[in-house]
Amino acid sequence: MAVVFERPKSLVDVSTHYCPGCTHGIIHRILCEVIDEMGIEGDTIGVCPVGCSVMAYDYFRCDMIEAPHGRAPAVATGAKRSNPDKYVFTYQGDGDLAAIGTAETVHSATRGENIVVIFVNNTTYGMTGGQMAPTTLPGQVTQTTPFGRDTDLAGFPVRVCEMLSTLDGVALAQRVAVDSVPHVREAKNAIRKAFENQKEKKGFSIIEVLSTCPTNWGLTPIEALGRLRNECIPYYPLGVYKDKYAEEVAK
Amino acid sequence: MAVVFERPKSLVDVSTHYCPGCTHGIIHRILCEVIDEMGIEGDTIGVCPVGCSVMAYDYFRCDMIEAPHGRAPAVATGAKRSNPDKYVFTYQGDGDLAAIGTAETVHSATRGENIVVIFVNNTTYGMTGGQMAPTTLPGQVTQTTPFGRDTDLAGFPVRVCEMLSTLDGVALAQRVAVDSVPHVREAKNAIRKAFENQKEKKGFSIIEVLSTCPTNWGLTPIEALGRLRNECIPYYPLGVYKDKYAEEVAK
Amino acid sequence: MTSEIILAGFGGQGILFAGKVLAYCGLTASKELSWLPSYGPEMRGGTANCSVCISDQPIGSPLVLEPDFLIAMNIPSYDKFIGTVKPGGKAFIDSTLIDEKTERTDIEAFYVPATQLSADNNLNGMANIILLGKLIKETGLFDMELIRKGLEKCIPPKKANLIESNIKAIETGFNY
Amino acid sequence: MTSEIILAGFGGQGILFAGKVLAYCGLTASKELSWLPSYGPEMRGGTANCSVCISDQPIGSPLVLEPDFLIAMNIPSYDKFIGTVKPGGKAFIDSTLIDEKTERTDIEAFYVPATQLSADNNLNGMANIILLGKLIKETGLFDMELIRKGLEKCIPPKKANLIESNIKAIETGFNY
Amino acid sequence: MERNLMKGNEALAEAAIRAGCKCFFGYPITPQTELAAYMAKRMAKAGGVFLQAESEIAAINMVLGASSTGVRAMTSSSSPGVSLKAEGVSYMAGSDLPGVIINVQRGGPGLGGIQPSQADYWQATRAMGHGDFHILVFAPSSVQEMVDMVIKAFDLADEFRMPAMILADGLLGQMMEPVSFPEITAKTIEKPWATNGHKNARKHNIVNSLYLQAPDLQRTVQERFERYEKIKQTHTEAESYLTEDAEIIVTAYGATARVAKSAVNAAREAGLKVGMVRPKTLWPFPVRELNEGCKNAKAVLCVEMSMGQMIDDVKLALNCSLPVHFFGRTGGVIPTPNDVLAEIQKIGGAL
Amino acid sequence: MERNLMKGNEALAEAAIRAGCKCFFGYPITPQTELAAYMAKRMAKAGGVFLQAESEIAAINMVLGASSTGVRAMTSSSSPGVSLKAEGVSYMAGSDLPGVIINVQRGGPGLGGIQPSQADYWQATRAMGHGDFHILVFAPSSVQEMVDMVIKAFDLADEFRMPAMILADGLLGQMMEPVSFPEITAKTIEKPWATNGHKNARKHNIVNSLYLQAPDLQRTVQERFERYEKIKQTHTEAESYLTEDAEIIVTAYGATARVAKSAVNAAREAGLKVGMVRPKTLWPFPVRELNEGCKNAKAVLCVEMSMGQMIDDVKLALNCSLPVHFFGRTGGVIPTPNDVLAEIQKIGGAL
Amino acid sequence: MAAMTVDFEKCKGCALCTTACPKKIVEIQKEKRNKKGYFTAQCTDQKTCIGCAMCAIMCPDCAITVEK
Amino acid sequence: MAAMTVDFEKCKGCALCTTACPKKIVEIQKEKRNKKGYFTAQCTDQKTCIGCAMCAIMCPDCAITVEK
Ligand SMILES: Cc1ncc(C[n+]2csc(CCOP(=O)(O)OP(=O)(O)O)c2C)c(N)n1
Ligand SMILES: Cc1ncc(C[n+]2csc(CCOP(=O)(O)OP(=O)(O)O)c2C)c(N)n1
Ligand code: SF4
Ligand code: SF4
Ligand code: SF4
Ligand code: SF4
Ligand code: SF4
Ligand code: SF4
Ligand SMILES: [Mg+2]
Ligand SMILES: [Mg+2]
Repeated sequence: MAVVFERPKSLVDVSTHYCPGCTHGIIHRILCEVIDEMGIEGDTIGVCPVGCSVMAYDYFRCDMIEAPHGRAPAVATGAKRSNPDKYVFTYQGDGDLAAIGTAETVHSATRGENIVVIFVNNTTYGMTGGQMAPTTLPGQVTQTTPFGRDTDLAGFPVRVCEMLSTLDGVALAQRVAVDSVPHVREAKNAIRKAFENQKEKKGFSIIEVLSTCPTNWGLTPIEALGRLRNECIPYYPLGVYKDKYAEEVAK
Repeated sequence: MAVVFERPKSLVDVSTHYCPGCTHGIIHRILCEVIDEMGIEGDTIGVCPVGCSVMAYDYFRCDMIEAPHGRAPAVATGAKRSNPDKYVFTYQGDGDLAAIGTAETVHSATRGENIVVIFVNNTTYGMTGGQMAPTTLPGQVTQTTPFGRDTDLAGFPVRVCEMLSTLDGVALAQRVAVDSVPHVREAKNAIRKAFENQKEKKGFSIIEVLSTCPTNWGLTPIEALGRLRNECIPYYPLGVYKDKYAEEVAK
Repeated sequence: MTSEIILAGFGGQGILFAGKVLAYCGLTASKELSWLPSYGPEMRGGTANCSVCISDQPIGSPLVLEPDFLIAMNIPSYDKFIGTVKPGGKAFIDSTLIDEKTERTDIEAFYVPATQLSADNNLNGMANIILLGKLIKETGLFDMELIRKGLEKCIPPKKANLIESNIKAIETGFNY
Repeated sequence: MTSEIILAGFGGQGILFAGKVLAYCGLTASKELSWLPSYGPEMRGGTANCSVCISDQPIGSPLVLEPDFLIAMNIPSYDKFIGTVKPGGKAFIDSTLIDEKTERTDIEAFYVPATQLSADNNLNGMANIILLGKLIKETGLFDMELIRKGLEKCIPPKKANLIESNIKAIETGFNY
Repeated sequence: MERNLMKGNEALAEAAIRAGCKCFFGYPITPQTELAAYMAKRMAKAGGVFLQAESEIAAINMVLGASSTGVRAMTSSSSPGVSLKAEGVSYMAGSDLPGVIINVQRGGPGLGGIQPSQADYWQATRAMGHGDFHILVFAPSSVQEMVDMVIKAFDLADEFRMPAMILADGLLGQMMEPVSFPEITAKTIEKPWATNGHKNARKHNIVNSLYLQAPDLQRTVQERFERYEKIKQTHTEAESYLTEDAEIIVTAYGATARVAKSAVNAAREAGLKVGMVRPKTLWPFPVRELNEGCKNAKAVLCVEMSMGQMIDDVKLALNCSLPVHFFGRTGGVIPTPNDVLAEIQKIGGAL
Repeated sequence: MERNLMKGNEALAEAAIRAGCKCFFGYPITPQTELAAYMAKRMAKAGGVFLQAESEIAAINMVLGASSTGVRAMTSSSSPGVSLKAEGVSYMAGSDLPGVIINVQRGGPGLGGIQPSQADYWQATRAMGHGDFHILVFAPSSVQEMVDMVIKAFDLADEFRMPAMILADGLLGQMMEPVSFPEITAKTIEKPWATNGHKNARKHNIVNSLYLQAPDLQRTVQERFERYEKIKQTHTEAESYLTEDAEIIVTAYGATARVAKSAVNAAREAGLKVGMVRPKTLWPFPVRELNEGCKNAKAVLCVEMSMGQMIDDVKLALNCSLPVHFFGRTGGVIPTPNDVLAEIQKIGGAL
Repeated sequence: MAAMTVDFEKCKGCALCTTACPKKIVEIQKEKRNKKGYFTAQCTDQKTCIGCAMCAIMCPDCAITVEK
Repeated sequence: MAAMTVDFEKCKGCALCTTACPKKIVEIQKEKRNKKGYFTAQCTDQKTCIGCAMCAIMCPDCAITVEK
């Protein structure tokens, strides 16, 4: 018998601090699978956010930098500009990327920084105990929207891929989810494509991954996948929002 | 003979510090004309940016707040939330609104803050002596792009109206210019509409006004209008990018 | 007299709530008191503990380092805190989840199969309160009437139905 | 000996450049020197001035408050600075643009219609340098050879063709 | 008065609402998230505004905007988030705006940790942003004081037109204690400067910190410092504990003072003449109170959850007339009464 | 060596490039715009990176990212922009990252003005962000020193793995003076900690400031402070001028020291025994040098373009053993030699 | 009958009005500088003015008043 | 022939694997908690396993190894 599935090499062999059933773990794994498959662990610099994945530096075996909350794209810019031959990626939550880090996100995108951004959208601030995130769905109950997000008061969610697609520096903007095996595979392919883009110096690639937060959603992990499927995906449709290269080829 | 054109009442009767031919002055005037026509000077709170228009608090006769660089939408949010019956507007340059203030811009927009944002896009940082702005055109020579903006290094301009149009909180996003009499009239109508939106509690309205900076463009005021017409407008097409209310009516 | 108490276990076992019940009892009894949770970044699955002080004097540091009384609900907590109990102190240990026994002879240890008892008595998830019942019995901190009043303050009116089951859990521990 | 100089006028009149020419002459002459512009937020149309110090000693504060020599190229500057000139000092005034005359008798004032001269001599926009020429003549700060060398350092090679016209402007002022 | 059991963070929120705070703008950060959560639940009912901002920077600038219009406004954060407010607080100070900022300190620098700390003392008392200015800084050491000081902070901020900070820490924010809410007789302070629409009834108001002419700016700053001087004379506060005959004075503030007090008690039991001076206002620093408390002292021990920050103010207040020893813990480590007692004994032995 | 005529801002840029700075990230602000403009022209030719960031916050974090990979990186701003870097600098300190930050100070608080100031002294020396940490602070007082100190700042930042700041002001940034560039013998400092791709040849490196266990964080901070202690012993710098017989010592740094020196000269001419001690490093503060300079002094006059900030360090350094007078200008007003002379004479009269 | 007048001290001589006038009757005079140092705009032919205010609409400094 | 094995200490008992298995042969056992206190997943019927690794793909904790 041969091993057909095991832990990717670039995923450090330790238990994570994530809650049971938190899909951060799946996203970590597929990212590492891509790194392994491309054989780039030694040439990769990852940037952690502040959020539940803040300690991902202990999980990814490549070199890692821990950035201030929201600033991972700026940190990645510094790392990439001084190391154009290395692969640089950020791994960020929705609070990190789409709230406090909005300016860094938009500007690294419009600059076409040749980096990969893995954007984990779980519609809440997981780490701090489940407050409203920019991506929190209308009506969603969180610690700071105890009566459900009222768009009259708390505004509307930001759809990051849609927004960034308007920027010329973006090579790839794609939204995927990890609620099912086929979607996980699709997510991995998207991440692979983002890294290939970086290899080919095509510019900024963002993969938005719809993810769960069973703890703060107050659901079991299985229920959380259900919510992801039935509530999040409809509001945040999956798909390729921008693929500059494809367009160019098509032209 | 009757006076058919004179200084609007809400525009304080002093000389501005703006350079000769700088179209900030035109934009000030049409904004004040709208305030006068709507009779709302006593109920209006304006927020100045940091930029050439930083001292606009001396020019607008309504109550004025001077905000930190880029934070005018946050300041306006604070003022409006505590004074929902007042008219609140910001007046911001492209560096202020689209660089350092990106997060505040995007989030006040997606929250649908019931304010008016007058966004003066002159494709440069006027106040500080003509550095690259987020809106600087590819190839444009500035103090920090002495060899012309190279999109490979300095990235691509941000098209603000296009980007904000993807956000559900935006009631109106319209781009106008002040290069000619018809365009100035159109610009004024757009500003009027933005204020009417606020009156009707429709949410966030942004009017992007393409403007000149003869000083830092190194052109005479007349030449600068020419550049505005021949280079800026083609890159930043005029028009209504989003009109939530119109869409609703249309439906 | 000051009683310093540590309650410790997994997140989700109701450790902080059990501490709050004690605190509210102290409040009802017009005592000086403090309640301090450990707080960590792990939302679930990590260990949780809290310090409770109840006294007739103003409370100095609310952080308990050497408790008079310990409630331990998992092995890591037991390992971490059993050695810190003051000589002469008392430890209350959920023996369903912790099958070790302390070698300390200068403290009194009570092994209560609280998780098992909760399952057996249709008190799911109330092992924490069962242990509290035992603690109250062995320490005499509060009487039953006061505990009922404390629970009434502690549990929001909307969930008033939970008061009875909590009382039942207290009694289960008390009578074990 | 330290010479402290203020040059002042409208933005766009080449005030800062004239100051730089002086500074480069000082550099060429192996003097200690400093050049300090006023800087304001108005990009154009406001007043501009700069302080230049040239000395055999290290320069203390580069900000000149009481100049030995003043070049004034508009009325606001004239009004602002004429009173600050040290007794015994010298003022060089563009009389095309400033039709006032100082009442001070403790300083020497030179009224040079520099703007007019620049127009007349096909030296448009070089009124600043014409006034500099007069200053150099009346103060003896530098000789002509040094000024040529200073100009060569001051003007980037790409614009070398401007050196001759600058020399001509200096001479125009020198000989006025 | 009814005794309630509340977390420090919640008590801060409730007290602010009772003090007439009409706007709260915040951004989540441990260990003060309960404050915003409480506001989210209660503010609307109290007729006020709760808004989660997109960042700490946006939050402080929303406070700036609301405060400009004359309403009481507050924001809250913890160390890294407070650093981000530096520019905004400087603008508020430069615009003579009131407003309350809560810092529930945690271990630093950088992301640091989330355990209690007092390492932002210098930032709070000296450099909460660029430029010459101060803010009022209150250091509660119990949940009850958090309540009392928030109310006072709002009042004094309005009275002196300057930002005020509650410099707390994770221990105080997270702990529950009995607390009572005083009857508020809300001071009504006129704000003729507020930019809330002139209604054609007055000249337009301008809230601004820009003065392009240096002498104008200097005049403004100097006038502000005259106000500061007045506050220094009248608004310092400290608790003196067993100082009368004390040969050793322990100084400590906030949560650390609780630990220190236990140590002082233990030292007294051991027969040592030890007392404590606990600054309740950190800016202005209680210079007079400290000197008074030290009148019989031969040495001072400064205890902080930092590498030594308040110690500067202690030395300066005493004009370096006494030896000032230091005992500090950092990074979120809370000193124990025994630690402090040992230091006291060391000093006592050497006297 | 060739004498060039350069603005302070440009000299800073040129010196950084010569010191091996490979990345410059900045955001425009008066009065330091020439620095970025210079970099924009020259950096690419020098094989480095110039990038205008979207904000000061992005800029400092780009520096953090570049520095993490082991390259020399710098950012530059002025007061309000420096406030925005507070969080980032704290992270760099907490991650033990080198990097150079320029602050060409202007009048504050808030938007303030754009004229020269020294009101960010406390921020630079004590609280350039939250938490327990320090950065190296150099105070040039001539364009030549700007060059020399930038080079030193890069070297020491690398050696001690900590951020370094050049605390200049608008006067120094804007003025031109003759300046020479020393031959650089670039120190090559190994950076085995750099996150520049492990090439499967070593364990992965992590640049991080998070330590969730308080004792771990405490240990890290304490180790850092041991390094600070070493720097305090070995890397203070000050200029002493006519101190030998001086009865009055003037202390001043940066541009103010130029004014003060003129005043000292004038005072000497007037027969007063006056000298000057000019701190060249503000952190660490030249305690030894100041005491040495004050050995015959009866009084000290501290002159600053602020309401009085360095004066704390002067008093603490002298252990309050001498009366320390203060003369300050703020908001962008530059003191004049006559102003300072008058103060000296006042003090001299009272001696 | 119409009249266009320029506020001599407010005008900055930018000349935007000159290109806006359909009648081409606005010009920058080269005789007298105002206090700020600018040569200002003026109407060269008041009779021809139709009071359309195009000049004023393009004036950044509100220096123009038009009557009709 | 295939085999799915769960790392007892890594498993957090989230049960995502149980729903992913097309053969419905993965279950959370209720007998033994691991050190972290979780009841863990296990394959109830190794013979039926087809080695498709669907369970492993959905496992957030990389606790599953699949052989074939
Ligand atoms: C400047 C700053 N502000 C706030 C925080 C507190 N904080 C830590 S994580 C976090 C939110 C994380 O949410 P998200 O980015 O969605 O990640 P998730 O935890 O959901 O994966 C916040 C606000 C901080 N550490 N620093
Ligand atoms: C925090 C901060 N950063 C930078 C500056 C300097 N600054 C003043 S104005 C300005 C740019 C203004 O450009 P823009 O917003 O386009 O307005 P314009 O002057 O072109 O009208 C900058 C960067 C500042 N005052 N504060
Ligand atoms: S809090 Fe939510 S996002 Fe964070 S680890 Fe737990 S489940 Fe995952
Ligand atoms: S610098 Fe440019 S934008 Fe600013 S006033 Fe002058 S012309 Fe207008
Ligand atoms: S009003 Fe019309 S016609 Fe008259 S001067 Fe102005 S633009 Fe020309
Ligand atoms: S447009 Fe206005 S400012 Fe410009 S020249 Fe005409 S009148 Fe003068
Ligand atoms: S490998 Fe496939 S069949 Fe086997 S247990 Fe896993 S999901 Fe089920
Ligand atoms: S998915 Fe993984 S962690 Fe979850 S129960 Fe299955 S094996 Fe355990
Ligand atoms: Mg999230
Ligand atoms: Mg602009």
